[in-house]
Amino acid sequence: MFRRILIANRGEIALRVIRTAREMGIDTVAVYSEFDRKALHVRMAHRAVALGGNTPRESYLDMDKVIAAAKSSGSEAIHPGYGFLSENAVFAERVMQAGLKWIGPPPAAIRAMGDKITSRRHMRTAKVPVVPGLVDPVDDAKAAREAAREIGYPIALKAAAGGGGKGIRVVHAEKEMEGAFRTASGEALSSFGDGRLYMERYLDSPRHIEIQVLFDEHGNGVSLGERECSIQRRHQKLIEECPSVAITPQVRARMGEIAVQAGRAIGYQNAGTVEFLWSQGEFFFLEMNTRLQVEHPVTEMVYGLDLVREQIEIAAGKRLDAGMGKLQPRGWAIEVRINAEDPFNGFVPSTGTIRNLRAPGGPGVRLDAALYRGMEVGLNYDPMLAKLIVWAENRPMAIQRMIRALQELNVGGVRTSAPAALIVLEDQRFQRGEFDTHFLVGLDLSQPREGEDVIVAAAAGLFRHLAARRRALSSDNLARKAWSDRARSRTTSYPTPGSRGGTR
Amino acid sequence: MFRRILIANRGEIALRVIRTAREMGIDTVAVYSEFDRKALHVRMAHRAVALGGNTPRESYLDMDKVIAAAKSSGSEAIHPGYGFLSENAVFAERVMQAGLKWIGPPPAAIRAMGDKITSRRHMRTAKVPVVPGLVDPVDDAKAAREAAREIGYPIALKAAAGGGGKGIRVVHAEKEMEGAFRTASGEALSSFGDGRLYMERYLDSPRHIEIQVLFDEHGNGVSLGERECSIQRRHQKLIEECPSVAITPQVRARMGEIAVQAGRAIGYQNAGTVEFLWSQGEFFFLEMNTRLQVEHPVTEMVYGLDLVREQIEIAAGKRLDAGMGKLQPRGWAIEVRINAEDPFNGFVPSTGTIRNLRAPGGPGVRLDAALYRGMEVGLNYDPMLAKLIVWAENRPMAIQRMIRALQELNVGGVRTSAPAALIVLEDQRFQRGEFDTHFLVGLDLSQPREGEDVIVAAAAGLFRHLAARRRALSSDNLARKAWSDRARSRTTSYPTPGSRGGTR
Amino acid sequence: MKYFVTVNGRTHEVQVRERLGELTVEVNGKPLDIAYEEVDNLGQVAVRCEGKSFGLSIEGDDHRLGAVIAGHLYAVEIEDERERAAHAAERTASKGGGMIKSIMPGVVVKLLAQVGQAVEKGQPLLILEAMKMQNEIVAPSDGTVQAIHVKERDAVGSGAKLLTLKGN
Amino acid sequence: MKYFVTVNGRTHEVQVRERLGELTVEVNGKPLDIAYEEVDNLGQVAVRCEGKSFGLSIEGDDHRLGAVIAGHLYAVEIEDERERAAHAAERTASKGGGMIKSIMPGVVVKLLAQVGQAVEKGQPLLILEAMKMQNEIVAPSDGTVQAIHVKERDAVGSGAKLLTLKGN
Repeated sequence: MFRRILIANRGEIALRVIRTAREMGIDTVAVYSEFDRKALHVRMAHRAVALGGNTPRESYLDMDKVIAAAKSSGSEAIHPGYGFLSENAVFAERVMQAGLKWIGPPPAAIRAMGDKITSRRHMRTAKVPVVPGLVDPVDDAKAAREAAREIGYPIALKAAAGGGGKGIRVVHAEKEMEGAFRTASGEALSSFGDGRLYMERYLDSPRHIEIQVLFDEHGNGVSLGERECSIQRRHQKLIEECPSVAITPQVRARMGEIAVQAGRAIGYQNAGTVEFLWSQGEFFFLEMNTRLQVEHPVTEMVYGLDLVREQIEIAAGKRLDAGMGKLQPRGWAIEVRINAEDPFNGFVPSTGTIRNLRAPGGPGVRLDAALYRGMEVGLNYDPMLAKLIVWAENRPMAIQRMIRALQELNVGGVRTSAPAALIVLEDQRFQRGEFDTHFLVGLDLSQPREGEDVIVAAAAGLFRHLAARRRALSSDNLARKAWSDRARSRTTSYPTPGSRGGTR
Repeated sequence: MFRRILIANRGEIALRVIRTAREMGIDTVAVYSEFDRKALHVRMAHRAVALGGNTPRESYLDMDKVIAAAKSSGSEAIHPGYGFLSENAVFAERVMQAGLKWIGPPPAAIRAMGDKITSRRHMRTAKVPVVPGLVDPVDDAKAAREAAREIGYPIALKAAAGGGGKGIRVVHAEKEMEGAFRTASGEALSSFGDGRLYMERYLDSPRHIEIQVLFDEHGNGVSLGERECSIQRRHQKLIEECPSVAITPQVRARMGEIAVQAGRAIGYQNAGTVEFLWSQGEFFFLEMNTRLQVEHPVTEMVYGLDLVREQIEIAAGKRLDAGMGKLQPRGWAIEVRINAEDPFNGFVPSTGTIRNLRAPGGPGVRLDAALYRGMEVGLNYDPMLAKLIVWAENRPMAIQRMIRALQELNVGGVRTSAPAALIVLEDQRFQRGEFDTHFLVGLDLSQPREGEDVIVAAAAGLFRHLAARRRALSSDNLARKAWSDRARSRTTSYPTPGSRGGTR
Repeated sequence: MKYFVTVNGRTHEVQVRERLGELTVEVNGKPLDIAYEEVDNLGQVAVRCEGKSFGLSIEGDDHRLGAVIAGHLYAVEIEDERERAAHAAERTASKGGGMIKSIMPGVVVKLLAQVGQAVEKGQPLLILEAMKMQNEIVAPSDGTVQAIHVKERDAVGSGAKLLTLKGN
Repeated sequence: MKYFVTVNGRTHEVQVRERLGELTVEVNGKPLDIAYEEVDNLGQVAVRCEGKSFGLSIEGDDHRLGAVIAGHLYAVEIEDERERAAHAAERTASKGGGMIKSIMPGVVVKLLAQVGQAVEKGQPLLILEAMKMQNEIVAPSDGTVQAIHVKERDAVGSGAKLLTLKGN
């Protein structure tokens, strides 16, 4: 087993990997941008190497810096988390060339699945069902309009090199194509340096169902059930479940087989996720995420394993445990993503400083976060602050438990997606399992919460009144100044000059 | 099902019950002493009724006040938690006489097990093995000395009416009997109003193993595996596990049968715990706790159920689910109690205000606590602040996970038992499963932690230096005064006069 | 002191009186039996009212705040009597005209209109990128672009002025 | 400024120098390359030193504090040069005599000795009840009870004076 690994990521996923590595007795090395120098993933790692800079490009996306950090810290392997360099085949190759183990799939497998057009070709060859659409990407709106006439509306436009919902637009009619193509292509160009889009049929009442797979280096592969990820907006998931109400044991077995078949076709190793669109009993290959998935915890809770541990052990050459393929699901797990955004204002990003934190607890509640009081939430990084996950004996109990946990949670200082998740979970249609990928977009979030308006009004009045009263107590300017100076100085950092040259 | 229940308790167990009740759609009513008026169990309940007073006797132990609160709030049942009135048969009777449901066993069953001497008589009749010792309590040290000659040293002195480790002393030789009897009897008198003690043989290398049982009102009873609670000090448990390394499937089945037999013999209903002393393959009935046990979460995590939900459903007349007796254990769970005490100073109580809180998170970690920033930890109540529980696939992984979780935890403002638990978990003997109930007492906690002394020294110097620097910034007395006034006023409460008459 | 507190679009008159160090509260003219206790200096408040208990998390400033009860957010605006009068006057004065502000922090990726250009309701005026998502900012009504307050590549904060539109 | 910092019974000399707003640290005469950054005003500190990273939780006052690293508590005492000199003088002066202080807050349940009484090492002097547990406070050495500073039913804080014992 590795003695030391570097985690080439930040936020909750960096901490997630650090946690498992600590439990395995592996020394952990964090990397960090200037912005993240007090971050929890840095404090919880055994070692930390500064990458400098504040943007992703200056830090977590800089391959040279990350590999140099791994070498200088004596790391033996790199875990990329998700996002950033996790699905970058060039990076994976460079890691290996540097004599380090890559805790992820082979570069060829990343490439085979990295480009959506290539991946669809691979899947067609491997007899994996794919969604009707064009195999080749289109370059401009005019070509898109022509192709759309053959495939038929509604059409999904997707970045050829994309992922994570960026550069995706659904076009319902020809007149929308021009504008949709422009923004989608622009996003794709800005995010991936490739403005080409590919097109496919947009399925009716589709569910997003994905299968977790694991492959070792010795030819063994298993599937670990499905995740239901249909509660999403602009292809950004908000709520995920394991298992799915839509999937029978027979369909689960069939999807699992096909997912393993898909992985085998491209020589997959390590953990991966095969995403399907499920529509009226049929399912179609969508894409494969060649990395750990954000929503992996729901699988962990239902199947009773630690996927990050499996990843590390596979990378270290271990065979998959013989019992792995026989693991039985128990109960139901749900995850809610806590994003820094304002769901009542079109989910626009929310920024600020985390003033207060109250973590939910009690039975069946797991919180994966790297939050801390005093943390600044800016625009440089992904808006996901935390993942709240619950497990219970069955779906109705899991829903009620998640509602209870969300009621306990408090993230002060920014607006979050939590109230929107609460509204979904309380919705009767969601509770009955009647939803598809359009559910969240169709939800009316403008309906004001009723009931406690008078209490809130009175409390707000008292809050302001008492705040004013306290200000009156600091009777003159001098006192006020001393107060604010002091408050400011209380969290100032005093780096010593020597440290500049070192690991900062 | 009940529409509204009152929870006659405080702290983490009140919150524990509130959590499950909320998930069941039941309205929750908290009660609180003056000291607890801002407590988390009050804020998380739907309703709250003031009991007044600050000591347990003035509040949570006052039967009249608690029953009046239940009636005035329209509650249909009372959950007593553990401690306080939970094992008080008179209270259970009075609850029922008031037309309320008692979420606990019948008063007769509480009585049968409440007095240890009576309970041993019952168990002998029911053919449940008991520890060698006297059946009748002794009144003074002289009688104790005489009886001890027959039973043989070492001897355990226990309060006839006791529980929770109060009024218990182990006497190794005759000369210690006088002093031990005095303090044990004094504690028993002060805690339970009954200074009588009973005596039994103190077993060699004993393990404390207990069996969780559930009985419904319809004659069905099941056992849900064992808990290992040998890591204790003065009969106060520090670390608990489910299952136990000492127990084979055969012994588990046999202990489960005997525990159910013990419950049946006294007409038990609801959740209960039968405690055994296990010594060299033999096991003896110790006592039955006729309530929810502090360490119930480890059973919940391994067997995948919610014991508080079962309690409420049983009280509402529901039959035990047919699958309940067939639940299979999965993996391993460990609980650590986070007490406000200083383990490096003889575990003396520690008091203060909770200044900072960092809850551990990630896979397999559960925190049951009612902690909040600003909470005062005094001497009026139990020193247990929180319970940290982990689950993992097997015991070595669970131990490593608990170590990791304890490393993440921070409870600022008081000293806690957490570092002692960490030392136990890191101990090779504990990891090999070689321990008994004397393990913790025999542990040398004086050994200083090595390794990071220089870092700590430097950080402490910088901490003081920067604090002094900040003080210098508030340049004169006036400014200092305004600061402290303001800091003080920021958390002052402003009750409105009308509220005095109401629920406060 | 009287406050006008708007919760979910409805304005409540909250009268707070202080006498001998104790506070009484009236909402919309009716006395409210409320216990309000701040737990810490981070907005955690224990509130009890008519037998019910609430753990509120309040944050914001004198004029706008958010109160969270059991996970649900109530957005609140507060004015005192003086502010209410001033705001009313302001609203009367600024009738017509249209300032388009950014509803999120982001970067202006592309301007799609010029000063003097006539635009239709719904027409894209500029593209704002935030969190790597590109968002079209569209004209809220027909009109003419009177001024553009940003240029391409500008980073703008939430509430920043983007364009001024002159209604037809 | 020089501090004498005692960690686990060993005293380290920590020299903190401030120059142009930056701090340098020497421990026992050797420069230490340490980055020390306070995360919040509640004692959370990010420390990096020689490639290693630490999340410290520090709390206490100028003279005694606790630092927690990865769950393990380091108890620390700090003196500056002036305090160190003063304390050294004090220690020399107070040789002999024995003040027995309470090591925990609690209630005096019973006094088991009287002023003037000769007691043996290990003999119970009083019973202190804390958290409902009764604890015997015993004589640390043979001697005579010179003074009793509490009476039965007194609530005492941690560090409160209980009895003065005069050594033989």
